[in-house]
Amino acid sequence: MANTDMADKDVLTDIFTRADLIMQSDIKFRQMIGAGQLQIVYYPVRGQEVVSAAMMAAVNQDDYLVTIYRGLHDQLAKGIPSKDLWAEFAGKVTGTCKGKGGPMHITHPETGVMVTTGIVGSGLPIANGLALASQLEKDGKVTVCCFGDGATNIGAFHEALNMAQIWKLPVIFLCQNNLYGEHTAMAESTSSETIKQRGEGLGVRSVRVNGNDASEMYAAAKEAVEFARAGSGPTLIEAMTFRYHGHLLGDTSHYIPEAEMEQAKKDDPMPILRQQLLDLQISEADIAAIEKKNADIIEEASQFALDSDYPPGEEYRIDVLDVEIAA
Amino acid sequence: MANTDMADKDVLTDIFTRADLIMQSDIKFRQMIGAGQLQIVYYPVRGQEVVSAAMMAAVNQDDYLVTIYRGLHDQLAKGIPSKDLWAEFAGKVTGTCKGKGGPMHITHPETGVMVTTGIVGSGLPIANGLALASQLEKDGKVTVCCFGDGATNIGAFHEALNMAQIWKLPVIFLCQNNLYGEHTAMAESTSSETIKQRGEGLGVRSVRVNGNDASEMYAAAKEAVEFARAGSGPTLIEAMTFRYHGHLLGDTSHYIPEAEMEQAKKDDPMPILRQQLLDLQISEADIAAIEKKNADIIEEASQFALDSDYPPGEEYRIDVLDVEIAA
Amino acid sequence: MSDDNKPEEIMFAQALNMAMNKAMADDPKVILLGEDIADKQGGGVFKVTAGLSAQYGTERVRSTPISEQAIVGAAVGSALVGYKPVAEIMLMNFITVAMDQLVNHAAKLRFMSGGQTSVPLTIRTTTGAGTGLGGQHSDMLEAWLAHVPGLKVVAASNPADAYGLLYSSIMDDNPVVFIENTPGYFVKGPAPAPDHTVPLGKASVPREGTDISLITYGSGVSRCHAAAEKLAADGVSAEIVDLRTIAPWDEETVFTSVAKTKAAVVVHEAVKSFGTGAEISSRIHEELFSDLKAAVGRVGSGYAPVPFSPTIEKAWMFNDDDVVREAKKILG
Amino acid sequence: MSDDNKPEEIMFAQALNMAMNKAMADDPKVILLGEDIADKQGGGVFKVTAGLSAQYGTERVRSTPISEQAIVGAAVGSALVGYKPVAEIMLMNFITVAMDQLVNHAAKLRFMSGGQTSVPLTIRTTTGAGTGLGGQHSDMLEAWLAHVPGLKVVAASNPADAYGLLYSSIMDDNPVVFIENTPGYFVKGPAPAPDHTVPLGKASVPREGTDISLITYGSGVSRCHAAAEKLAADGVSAEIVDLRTIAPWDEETVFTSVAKTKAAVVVHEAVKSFGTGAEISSRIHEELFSDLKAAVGRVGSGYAPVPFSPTIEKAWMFNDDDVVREAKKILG
Ligand SMILES: Cc1ncc(C[n+]2csc(CCOP(=O)(O)OP(=O)(O)O)c2C)c(N)n1
Ligand SMILES: Cc1ncc(C[n+]2csc(CCOP(=O)(O)OP(=O)(O)O)c2C)c(N)n1
Ligand SMILES: [Mg+2]
Ligand SMILES: [Mg+2]
Repeated sequence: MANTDMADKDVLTDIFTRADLIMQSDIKFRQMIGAGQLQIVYYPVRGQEVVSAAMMAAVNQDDYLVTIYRGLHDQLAKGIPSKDLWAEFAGKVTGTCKGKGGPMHITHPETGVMVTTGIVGSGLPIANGLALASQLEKDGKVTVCCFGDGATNIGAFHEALNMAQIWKLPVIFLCQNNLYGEHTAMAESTSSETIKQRGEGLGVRSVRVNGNDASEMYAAAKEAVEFARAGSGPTLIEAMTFRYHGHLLGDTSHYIPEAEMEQAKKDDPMPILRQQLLDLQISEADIAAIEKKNADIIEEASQFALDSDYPPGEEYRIDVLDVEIAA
Repeated sequence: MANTDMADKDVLTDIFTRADLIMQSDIKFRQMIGAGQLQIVYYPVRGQEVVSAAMMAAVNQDDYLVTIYRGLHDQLAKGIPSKDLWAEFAGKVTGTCKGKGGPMHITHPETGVMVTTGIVGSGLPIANGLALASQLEKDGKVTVCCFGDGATNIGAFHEALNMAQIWKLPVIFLCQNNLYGEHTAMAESTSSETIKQRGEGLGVRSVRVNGNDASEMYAAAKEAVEFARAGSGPTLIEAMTFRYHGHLLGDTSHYIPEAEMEQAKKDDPMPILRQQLLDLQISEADIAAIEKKNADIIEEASQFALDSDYPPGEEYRIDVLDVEIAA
Repeated sequence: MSDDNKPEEIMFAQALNMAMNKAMADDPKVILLGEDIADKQGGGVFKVTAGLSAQYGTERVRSTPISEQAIVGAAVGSALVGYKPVAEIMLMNFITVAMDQLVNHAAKLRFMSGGQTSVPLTIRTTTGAGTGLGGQHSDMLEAWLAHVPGLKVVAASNPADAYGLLYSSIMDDNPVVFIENTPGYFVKGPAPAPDHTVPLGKASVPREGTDISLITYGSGVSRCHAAAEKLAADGVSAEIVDLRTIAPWDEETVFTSVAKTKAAVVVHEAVKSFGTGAEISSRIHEELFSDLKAAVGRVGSGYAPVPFSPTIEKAWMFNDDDVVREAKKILG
Repeated sequence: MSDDNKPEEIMFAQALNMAMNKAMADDPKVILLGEDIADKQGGGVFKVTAGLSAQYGTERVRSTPISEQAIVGAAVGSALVGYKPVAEIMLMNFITVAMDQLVNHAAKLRFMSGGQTSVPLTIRTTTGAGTGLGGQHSDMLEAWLAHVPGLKVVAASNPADAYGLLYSSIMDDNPVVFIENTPGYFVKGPAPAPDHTVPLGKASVPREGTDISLITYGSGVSRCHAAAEKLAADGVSAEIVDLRTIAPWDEETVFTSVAKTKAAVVVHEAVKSFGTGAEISSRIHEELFSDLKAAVGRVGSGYAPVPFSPTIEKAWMFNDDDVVREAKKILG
């Protein structure tokens, strides 16, 4: 993995602020679901906060994002207001998508979140299309496309990397390698040692980083963004990370060897990043203030989600086509 | 490319015999179509004879083959009797598939030809299934799967190589790289320098050879077959070759630079192989006898195809399911 | 059945597991392929294949990569040479990435080879709205498959049928897509005897009636039972025909029922327009036009992707009241 | 039209080319994607896009790798942010590898985003039997697409309509699949005026009649004209309704025609069972049951993959005599 210098204070603080919002949101979602306050299928993101916080800190709000069902961290890091996002997760009419999409299908163009998909691998070809538009438009935007290690076994991954490379599209393929696809270990489903190797096989600029290290992840992200904006083409970033709470809430992670889980928990990126801030002479009080502010945001957002109404049933006839469907 | 010793006399004679049958058949097909004796869409194979002749000389008749619309060379090299094959190309009831499949869909289980497909890339996942059966059956068979360079841009290629590798299936992916997919040059559609590189990116044993050199191609084939039979898994062979008569008959090859075509014609594998036989002290008379025998086979086969009947129309209700469909 | 008087009950998921178990015991050529289906990976995300890899080994029960084309392709290839693969496509929406293997190959190779080869595979897949999974995990796509010559399409409405039909699907010499209902996995019903069989292509009549025929399958059957109860309360006697095999379907049983009741509603969860109900309705009109009291009715879900929010999902989705309303409309 | 009295005639392929040319001239957001579509690669295998890359550049007219998922994905993504991509899927059977992009994404993103985004792409694809391409290059799969809420499906029956409909499809704010007919590319018809438009969702009545309505689209229209001539010779006056847009289709025009003729046959090249004809037939019964002289008839192709050999292909395929036979059966 790359040997990177520590990112500067402001950048790390920015990354921490995003990552902490993600971590606290994840905890709160699991609490509320556990308590029966929300009835949704939830894909926990605890453990992957730093990957997306650092990635999104390296792009602008109007850059595009395509992500997946396990997308809460990416969506928050990209800047979707918590209230809108929580309401959508809860299926409320005040949500980003009026309750029609739900957690697996978040869209929020104001913050560049263009697609969230539940079909493994299918976001990559769409990300190319967004990047193609930017290339034609010469608007200087990049598209970030998030997906997992398991997704690199599906055909769409291959087709998309090839097309992005021959057309030199400004797209960043961010593989968040948490070593498992559902209950299957990467080694049991994946023929190559690394995902990076697959990108190289396709002639795509490819890097492998410790995604749980904020500085290393941020440096890789920054470099990929500059490469893309310069018109040099796509980058595949294989960001090594881990998920601590299973594929979806309720999954006991029975398929993860105990020693592996233990080690992964020792490597938890959140306390490490927090300590890095302290080491950079950011005061405990300043950090606590960030955490408090995030907690308040989440408190307000979750309450908003609970208080909001469900959409009226007839809403299903709207937004199917550009005209309302007759009853 | 590999530096291989010349294959021995018998092997080269075998390869030449198959390759010459292919070359003469291709010429005859183009003649008869040009003369209006046959009305079919035809994908010429002139130029790619040696690749498949050498490959099929390295396997047994009961090994499996999956090939594509441009498959005449593979099918003949694998041993389908010319009469059956010609009759199927002509859509006659005496053909391998009773006229139901046609040239793009040749099946002939007696010679191991299990699938011919017209959908680019789709043969690879099926080849895995045949190889999986052999692995379970422990029957020692290998499956050869032929496809083009263009096919390596489609998702099925990627999925199949990954699965074959993790399961160590006895399958040989033979990419006949003729540098063009329809009218598109490989360099304009393919992100990697070589196809071999893609196999390596997927952790698959991969080699790149001059497919037009009988000895080099045969050595690579033999090695891949032994590797597969030993249970060591798949091999991707990138066999460099060329097609002289366009994607399909009528294509003028306008998209191929003249110099490239000229050089390719100078490298025509057939006169080179013939000269190699002479160099090995095989007499002109012996070679001529092979050629004459092949010509006779083709004469008989093409006449048989012309003389045979079309199937009765009602035949469409048979072989859809295992029972006849009611009228 | 157990010894006491109350018949033993089992869940759908269990019935499917038993059918695969029996097929694997009966025929060594039966193999299973799919994502996370082996026990190390949990025996399937809905545990339908639990215990089978322990019993038959991971050579025959294979967890696969996330590669639906490769999964179906492996099934097609092994089926061509005598295996009877059962491939699980975790959710029906994911067949969209494997349609080429299914439609251009599994369904056609027998025909295109002139009958030299056959493709006796089974695709098991689950779907259905009501689970809050939203637009990409709930679609009913059986109409696509029914339109493909060479494919059989099957859906069971109770555990005993599921057992019999899945076993028959696996043993059938044609490619079969067996559609399961996600919210129905934990629904119970009488346990089948181990030798219980249900042939493909034969509908059942789980409720007899004289005034109107409700023709349905899969998740529609419970809705039709509920509707029939409500209709009975209003003095209408409804007969239910459970197709069980959607393609090719049992015209004889349907026509016999409608010839008797002279009225029919076709009911399914899939989007109504261009759904399978259209074909069944058309065929009834074509055969029994002058006997009918009124045009055959249809009930299906609305013209929209499956909505996430429970209020919209409910408004969009077919239900028993829709069946009652349609039946009453027809009976005037 | 040219100056002399005989209207100028153009081929289908030309009309399509003109429509794309006009769309590209009118709107810089129109881009083309597809295998071999640029002039360097020959302007498309059927030359439908010939000259367009020369005129508009290879940035806007892009030859792609053989990667249908990536092609449709690129169209989806660019459409989400204001482009109007026209993606060519060379032959309709190849949409089987891109169904996920089309069905789970193009058709659903407007809805799932709550209307925040839209996907104004057009997929052009060609198909049709009679070219001797066999089982994997000739399927008519419009029934699948019509069953998907959010997708529009269009097929033209003459060059002028093709021009107007393709232009409307490109400019439409919804995803549209525009189905072309391979053997029909070189069929001629009157040239449209440059400003000729044909709205989506409106059927036409190219032949009026009083005894029976023949409802069809695409390659069915010429068959119905031939059948109508034969029927006229026998004293039967047939009206032809050309749907032009298959989904959502023009119920009003169809119902008006059938309310007048009181008899109908729905005709299409696709396999009859579970085809689009079933939906149209059902809807006619539902709306006009008591007016009908007899059940609505249907004509389609046989239950089999498209056969290679010309004798079997002919026996399998729908034709004008099937239409005549079905019409006469209905009229008794
Ligand atoms: C085409 C397709 N196949 C299967 C699934 C079911 N599925 C959902 S998530 C998942 C695992 C994906 O693993 P990975 O890509 O590593 O992402 P992670 O969940 O670990 O973030 C699977 C198999 C799906 N959604 N889409
Ligand atoms: C999925 C799919 N897309 C497109 C086509 C149309 N097509 C047929 S052959 C071909 C070119 C294939 O090139 P290559 O793989 O290099 O094989 P070659 O023809 O050169 O032998 C294309 C694009 C197809 N048959 N299937
Ligand atoms: Mg993962
Ligand atoms: Mg090629």
